[in-house]
Amino acid sequence: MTTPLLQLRSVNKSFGNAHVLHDVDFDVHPGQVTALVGDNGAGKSTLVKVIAGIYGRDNGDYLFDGRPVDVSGPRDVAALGVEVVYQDLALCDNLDIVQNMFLGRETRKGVVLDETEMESRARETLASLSVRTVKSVRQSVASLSGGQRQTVAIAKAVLWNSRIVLLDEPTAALGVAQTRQVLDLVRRLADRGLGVVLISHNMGDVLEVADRVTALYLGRVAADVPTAQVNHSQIVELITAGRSGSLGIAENPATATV
Amino acid sequence: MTTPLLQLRSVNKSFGNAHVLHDVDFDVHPGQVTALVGDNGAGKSTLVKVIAGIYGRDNGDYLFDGRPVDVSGPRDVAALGVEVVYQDLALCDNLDIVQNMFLGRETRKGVVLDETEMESRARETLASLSVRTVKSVRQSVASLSGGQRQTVAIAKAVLWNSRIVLLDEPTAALGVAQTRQVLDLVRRLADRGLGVVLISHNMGDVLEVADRVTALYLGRVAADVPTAQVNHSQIVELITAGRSGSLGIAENPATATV
Amino acid sequence: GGDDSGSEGGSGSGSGGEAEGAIGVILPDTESSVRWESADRPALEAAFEEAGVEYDIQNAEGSADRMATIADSMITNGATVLAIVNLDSESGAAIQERAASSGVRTIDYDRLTLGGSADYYVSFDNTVVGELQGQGLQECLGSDTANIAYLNGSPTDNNATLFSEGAHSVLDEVSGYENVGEQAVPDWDPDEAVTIFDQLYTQAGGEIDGVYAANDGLAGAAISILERDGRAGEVPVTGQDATVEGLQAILAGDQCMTVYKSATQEAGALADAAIALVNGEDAETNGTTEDVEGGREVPSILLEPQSITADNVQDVIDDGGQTAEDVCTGEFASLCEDAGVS
Amino acid sequence: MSTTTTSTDGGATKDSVAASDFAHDSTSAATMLDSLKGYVARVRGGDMGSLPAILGLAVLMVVFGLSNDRFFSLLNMANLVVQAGPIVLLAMGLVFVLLIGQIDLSAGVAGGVAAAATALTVANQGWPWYAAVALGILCGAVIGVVIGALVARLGIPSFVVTLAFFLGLQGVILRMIGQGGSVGVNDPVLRGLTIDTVPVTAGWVAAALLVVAFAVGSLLQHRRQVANRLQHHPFSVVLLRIATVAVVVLGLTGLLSLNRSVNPNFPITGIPWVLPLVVVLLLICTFVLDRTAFGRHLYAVGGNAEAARRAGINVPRMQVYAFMICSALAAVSGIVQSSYTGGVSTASGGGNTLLYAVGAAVIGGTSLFGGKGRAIHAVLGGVVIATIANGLGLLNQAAYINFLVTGIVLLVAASVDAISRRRRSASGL
Amino acid sequence: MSTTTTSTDGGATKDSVAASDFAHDSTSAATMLDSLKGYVARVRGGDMGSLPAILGLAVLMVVFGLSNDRFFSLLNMANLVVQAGPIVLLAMGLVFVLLIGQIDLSAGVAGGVAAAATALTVANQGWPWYAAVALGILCGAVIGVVIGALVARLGIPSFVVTLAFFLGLQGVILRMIGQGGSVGVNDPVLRGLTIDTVPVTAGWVAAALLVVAFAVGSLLQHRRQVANRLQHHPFSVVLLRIATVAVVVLGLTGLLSLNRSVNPNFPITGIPWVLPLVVVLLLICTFVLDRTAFGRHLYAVGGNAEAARRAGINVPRMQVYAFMICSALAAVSGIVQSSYTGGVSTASGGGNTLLYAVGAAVIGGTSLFGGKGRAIHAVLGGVVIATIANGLGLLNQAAYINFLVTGIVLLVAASVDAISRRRRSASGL
Ligand SMILES: Nc1ncnc2c1ncn2[C@@H]1O[C@H](COP(=O)(O)OP(=O)(O)OP(=O)(O)O)[C@@H](O)[C@H]1O
Ligand SMILES: Nc1ncnc2c1ncn2[C@@H]1O[C@H](COP(=O)(O)OP(=O)(O)OP(=O)(O)O)[C@@H](O)[C@H]1O
Ligand SMILES: [Mg+2]
Ligand SMILES: [Mg+2]
Repeated sequence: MTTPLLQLRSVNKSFGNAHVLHDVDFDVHPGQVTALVGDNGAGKSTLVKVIAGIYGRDNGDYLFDGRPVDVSGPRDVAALGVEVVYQDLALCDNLDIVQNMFLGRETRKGVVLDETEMESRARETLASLSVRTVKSVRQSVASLSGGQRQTVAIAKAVLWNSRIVLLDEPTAALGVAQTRQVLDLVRRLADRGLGVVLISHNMGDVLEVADRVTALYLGRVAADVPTAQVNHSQIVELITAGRSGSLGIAENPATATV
Repeated sequence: MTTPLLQLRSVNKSFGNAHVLHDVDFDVHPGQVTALVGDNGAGKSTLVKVIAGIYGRDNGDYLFDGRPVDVSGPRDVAALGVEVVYQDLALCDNLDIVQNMFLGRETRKGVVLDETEMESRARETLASLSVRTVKSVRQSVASLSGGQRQTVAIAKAVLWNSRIVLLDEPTAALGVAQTRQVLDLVRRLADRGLGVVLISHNMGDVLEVADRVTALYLGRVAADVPTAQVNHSQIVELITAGRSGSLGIAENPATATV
Repeated sequence: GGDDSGSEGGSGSGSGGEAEGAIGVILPDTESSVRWESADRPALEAAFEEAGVEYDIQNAEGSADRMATIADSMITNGATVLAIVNLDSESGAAIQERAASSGVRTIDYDRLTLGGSADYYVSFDNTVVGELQGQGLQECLGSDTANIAYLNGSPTDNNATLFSEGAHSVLDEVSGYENVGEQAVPDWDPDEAVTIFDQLYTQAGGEIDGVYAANDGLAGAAISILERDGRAGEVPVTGQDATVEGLQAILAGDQCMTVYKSATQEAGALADAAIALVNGEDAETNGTTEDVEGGREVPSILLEPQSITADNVQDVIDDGGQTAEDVCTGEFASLCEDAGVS
Repeated sequence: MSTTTTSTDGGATKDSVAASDFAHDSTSAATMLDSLKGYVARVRGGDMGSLPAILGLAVLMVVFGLSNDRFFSLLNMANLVVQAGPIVLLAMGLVFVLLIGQIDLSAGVAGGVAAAATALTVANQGWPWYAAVALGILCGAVIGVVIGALVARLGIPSFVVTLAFFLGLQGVILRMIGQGGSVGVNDPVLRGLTIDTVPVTAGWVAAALLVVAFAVGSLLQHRRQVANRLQHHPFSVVLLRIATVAVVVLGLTGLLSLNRSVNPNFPITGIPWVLPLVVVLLLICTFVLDRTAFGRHLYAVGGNAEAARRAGINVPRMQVYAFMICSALAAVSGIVQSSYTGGVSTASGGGNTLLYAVGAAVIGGTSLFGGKGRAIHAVLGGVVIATIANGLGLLNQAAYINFLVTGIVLLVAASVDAISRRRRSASGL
Repeated sequence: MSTTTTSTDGGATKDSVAASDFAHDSTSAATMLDSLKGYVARVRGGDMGSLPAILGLAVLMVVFGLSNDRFFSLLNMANLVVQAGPIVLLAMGLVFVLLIGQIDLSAGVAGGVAAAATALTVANQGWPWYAAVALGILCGAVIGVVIGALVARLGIPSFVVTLAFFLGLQGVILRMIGQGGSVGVNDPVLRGLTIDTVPVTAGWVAAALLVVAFAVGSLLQHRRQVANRLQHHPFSVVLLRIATVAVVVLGLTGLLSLNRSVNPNFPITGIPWVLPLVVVLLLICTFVLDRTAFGRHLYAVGGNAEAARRAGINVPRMQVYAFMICSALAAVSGIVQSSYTGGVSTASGGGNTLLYAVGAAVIGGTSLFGGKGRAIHAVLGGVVIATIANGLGLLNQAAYINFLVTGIVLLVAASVDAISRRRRSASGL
């Protein structure tokens, strides 16, 4: 197997008193979809934000292409070719769809913004994601429905030539058809050789598209297994109890006494 | 069958140029779970907000217990005994979990807030919803994970003795166990005689708990049928195309030419 | 009740000043006139240095509250004589009351505190200033009929009211003079004055023959508008303070006159009175002023303001009010020469 | 209860449904009427844009015009243009800072410092005007950079930082002008900014050029949008816009080309120099905000700073730039003000200057909470504020009446949109 | 690649994991050390609370104490208490308005109007002081209600509404007391507010009562929380708090009970009346904000107005109340101010009064964007601002230096938290 594109080693992250990530190891492999699963509050989004450079990590290593890199903010991470769809979307409500999609990486002709180019590309990408009820790509994102906003966030992340795409519950608000499109897209991206990380609470989706499953339990990695080796109920057990048969955290720390 | 608790008749709603709801009729029956389904941007959340009094309606009637009522804001609707979980949650980030749950209906002793009472009740309710990773009920909601926030919003709505509960995609961000709890809760509420409206993109959940399904298609009601009479693929067809066999909008307006 | 004088010793001995105590002076602001910081402060400092007394000079920056704070500080610091330029009589009286209760003697500087308890009053007569301005304008106008516009000082400044009253007492007597517009300029701000005058001028359809401007800053604003319409120099404008700009405008013929109140003289008089008080003596006075509110005659040292026109600009320079270098810069050098200013 | 199917009336609503399919994304309101309807709907939905300011201005003008017959005189209209200059420029600078959700209380005094630096170097060092002006603007920009750095790097709230600068810079002006109390502005070019005018022919040529450039630009843009099937306005609206601009620009030029002097021996004709200055800066600011990535990023930072950061925008740097531009424009404003006043005093830029300028931006339509604002807002709001002072100045009332009326008129000008908003809030939106 | 299982070290981290299970929701930091650690972690996480203000104040005091040995004299400390009174009260009022995300530029002049009304009815109508004070506060409250109604019902931005009132009310004061005029405050009770003192024994009794009440209240609350298994502080922290309050209250009382007069014939002892007034209002405001539904709703409106509306809170009414409370407290502040200066002038409450007060609230820790603020912030920030003026007053410098130093000191006081914040932003949070 090839070296992972991205590796985290023994990463810890606390917010004040709350120790959210404990010695987390996490790999993203090229050409694979890694599903990151875990209960609510397990630390999945926190892990994504640490990878994205939104949060600094308290300690631990961050390796890209096998080499340690120094990331101090989202710009550094974007420069490495990592795109992220955040669970909280992070759109600018005062801008329209096109403006949001190209934010920070506007197409220009000289110093002037090339609106023509951006508007056409935005329209194409959105159409490919089955967005059918948006009245206009010049609509402000504040007026979009929950699912429409999510689609814009996804469209924004796949516009660029990236090497890794992290999707934090990308289909949570999507309709049936749109979810289908996104799952297909996820697969296509991996097939193109990108490393894809998918966070989802829908085990059906996970089993369908993921190559590997990493389960987080109370901020610890409970398991990191190929999808082929686990079934639906095993994953659910890993998520809710941190262990399942031979898999998982040896002794369940949540029930251990001090 | 009993009179519906709540009836909307020929409701229209536009935002500026965007005509979002077209002559919508919608009923909520006591003791039943009504699933409101539809594609992204179909107008489900808008309909909920019209019912909740967040948006005024352009025209159409609003009947409660068979009598027309005049609602001009969320307070009027809450006074009728309608509780809502909004898709965008609407929590005050600067307040903690307990404060959010009791917002607007604080328990008091004289003029003083009865924090003891509120904190205990909040803790009970949350525990019953399988919230296991929240560090403290005095944590500010800004620091909660997506699923934890959603649980708080749900807990807030079920604390009160209400007659109707509207849930707009309540399980979108929830984990497997939490989703289970919420679906059970939905069923329990209906069995207690409440009228429950559940919006969801998960057809499995809809078929499991709902008694009726109302499908919206581009702002129009495409169908309003008992769950027993439809299957999974029929509902999906109603959502994505507005019609399915004999069900749905007679001629599909989306493909009609002007 | 409680502990009495026992605790006082510690804080009294610290500053190592002269046994007699010190003189505190509180100037009012930095806006109504620039003289406080640019003329009075150095003149007072010089006088006090020479007499070898301890002193403390502060500026209240236009705030009565701040002035009270400063007064408290000075009394804390061991001042035994306090001179203030009040911002309004009431706050001045309160300060003097508090000073008196701490055994500190007080002097009214430049402005009389009505209902106050000052031991002396040292000042130029503000109403006389207005009268001089009125007379100056009348002389520059020459004729017996004229439309006059008034640019008064700040509406919240009582001195502005006095200046204006003085000017009116002269100009209103001339039956051919007509008041075609009168406005108070908030905070004496020339930037506001320029718009205000522009509008007075427009409203009068340009038919303004003379401008009463309460000080040189306001005069400069009025001249700016007159210049735009090619009438600078044609329409006489009054002023006050003998600022560099004002003197230059006089030399250039754009401004008719200004009133010079020698800060050196006034500060000298204050210093004399204050030093006398510090040393436990009486000061020499040259009259009394009636405090109508307090119903008493305040022993006064009154000074004469001087009207300055192109003919006697030199007087200001001789007195040290301004230096010839400052006034005769650039294009004004030749004008100075013509007027014999050096 | 059995299955119910709901069928809708076919004809009337069909096209809007068809248009709402994204693949056929509607790129244009078909006619001018549609466009107008869309605008009305937007306004009723609470998106007022600059409408309140324009209506407020119209109301103000009518009231003052009725109460004083000199108000609409040529001379007074020209006065208004000059008087509005400094506040418009200051407000334009503030728009940049407000846009990113910050405030700059010190902009007024920064302008005072810049004006003092300019005036002093001309008067005492004998610098040529352009060098002195460059120095003044540089002073402003440096002040802005320091403020921006303190806000962005240390995270001190901008209200506190700029309050500190508001006080500190007053000390600087006092120190600079100290002895003289005020510095005169006698340089003919600097003075000419507000008291001289553009030669009449040059004015006409410039106005015509402006109109032609606008027309050509609009038409080209429209053609490109249509060709690429992008979102665009109907052709009739584009034409209407061009016509409006032509009428305003040429009309104003025409009016200002007539002799307006009240002194028969001294005719005054032509556009005051300050007007082209404001127009040029307005165009530049509008261009920067609307057409460049830099402007786009300013909006993003103001709309959602965290989203902007995640999109890779260097938020602290944008903050520094915003404060720098604000103070630099404030410097220009201060210099223009000193040109009109004929000098710089220790009070320059202090007092309520800044509150008025922020008020102007807000009345124009800029939000204090960031993310919403345009350069034209500063112009509209600034003209509203200047009109109040101008109109009141003609009425020659006691000081207390001036204060009262200013307050009331400000309220009225700002509450013209009250009626439509009230409807909105009644409907529960 | 095969299945990997990750096992963690058992001991050290176990308890925190166990505690994170919601059913065993941790209700208390076990020890004082834990509590301290939690606080340090919170501070490092950027939640500074009042710490910057307290540190800034300490720095200021040390600097002024070193540069002038009279600074720490009894008399000066008593002066400081009185001088801080008005700005603290004004800032306390502003906290209510800032809390809901609005601003009130007119609070200072509203206080001036109220003080003028009080002074005039005492002086001219011969009203007793309490009736006149009631009238003054009523004036303030009415002004607040009008402002609140305009903001809440018409939706005009509060910046513009209160700017209009700032100007209009200056006109009202001018009208009330005439151009350049002033009204004296000679009523012994009103004057006594700032120049008289509470009898020493009464002061001690009140101080002791306050401490006992606080101790009993804290202990009872702690017992109830423990009994009901609610979130609570460790007992040692509760004791520490009580001790701190006792030291501050009794220490201050002790200091102020010594004779501080510089005139041996005229001893001054006891607490200035204004101090108990401020303390009582602080307690009331804190109670209202922390313990009542009304206060809770104010925070909600400021945090997320839409969420508050959906929760059934009458947002417009809360806005009206907030402005009403703000102006009423501003009225009290104006009256105290007039007591200190001995009169009301046409300039009362104008100028920079308001900017200083907002600055005080912000330095104390209140957010300009709503949702975050406490009454104690006003006290801390107000004392910082008053200390700057007090300390500078002792140093005998030229005006320009005072301006400069005020600005710099304000910046320093506000940037004490710079270091920890910089660390936070470096870590990318
Ligand atoms: N800023 C913060 N301060 C304190 N605690 C935080 C903060 N952010 C997150 N947490 C806590 O960290 C834990 C993990 O949060 P995270 O958002 O990573 O969960 P998640 O796995 O994404 O859950 P979900 O499935 O609900 O999205 C939660 O218990 C949350 O309360
Ligand atoms: N304030 C608004 N202004 C303009 N258009 C709006 C506004 N709010 C909603 N819309 C439009 O109305 C349509 C319906 O939105 P709504 O949020 O009701 O959809 P939904 O059915 O809840 O979709 P989802 O499943 O994505 O949550 C969308 O096309 C949306 O863009
Ligand atoms: Mg998450
Ligand atoms: Mg929705």
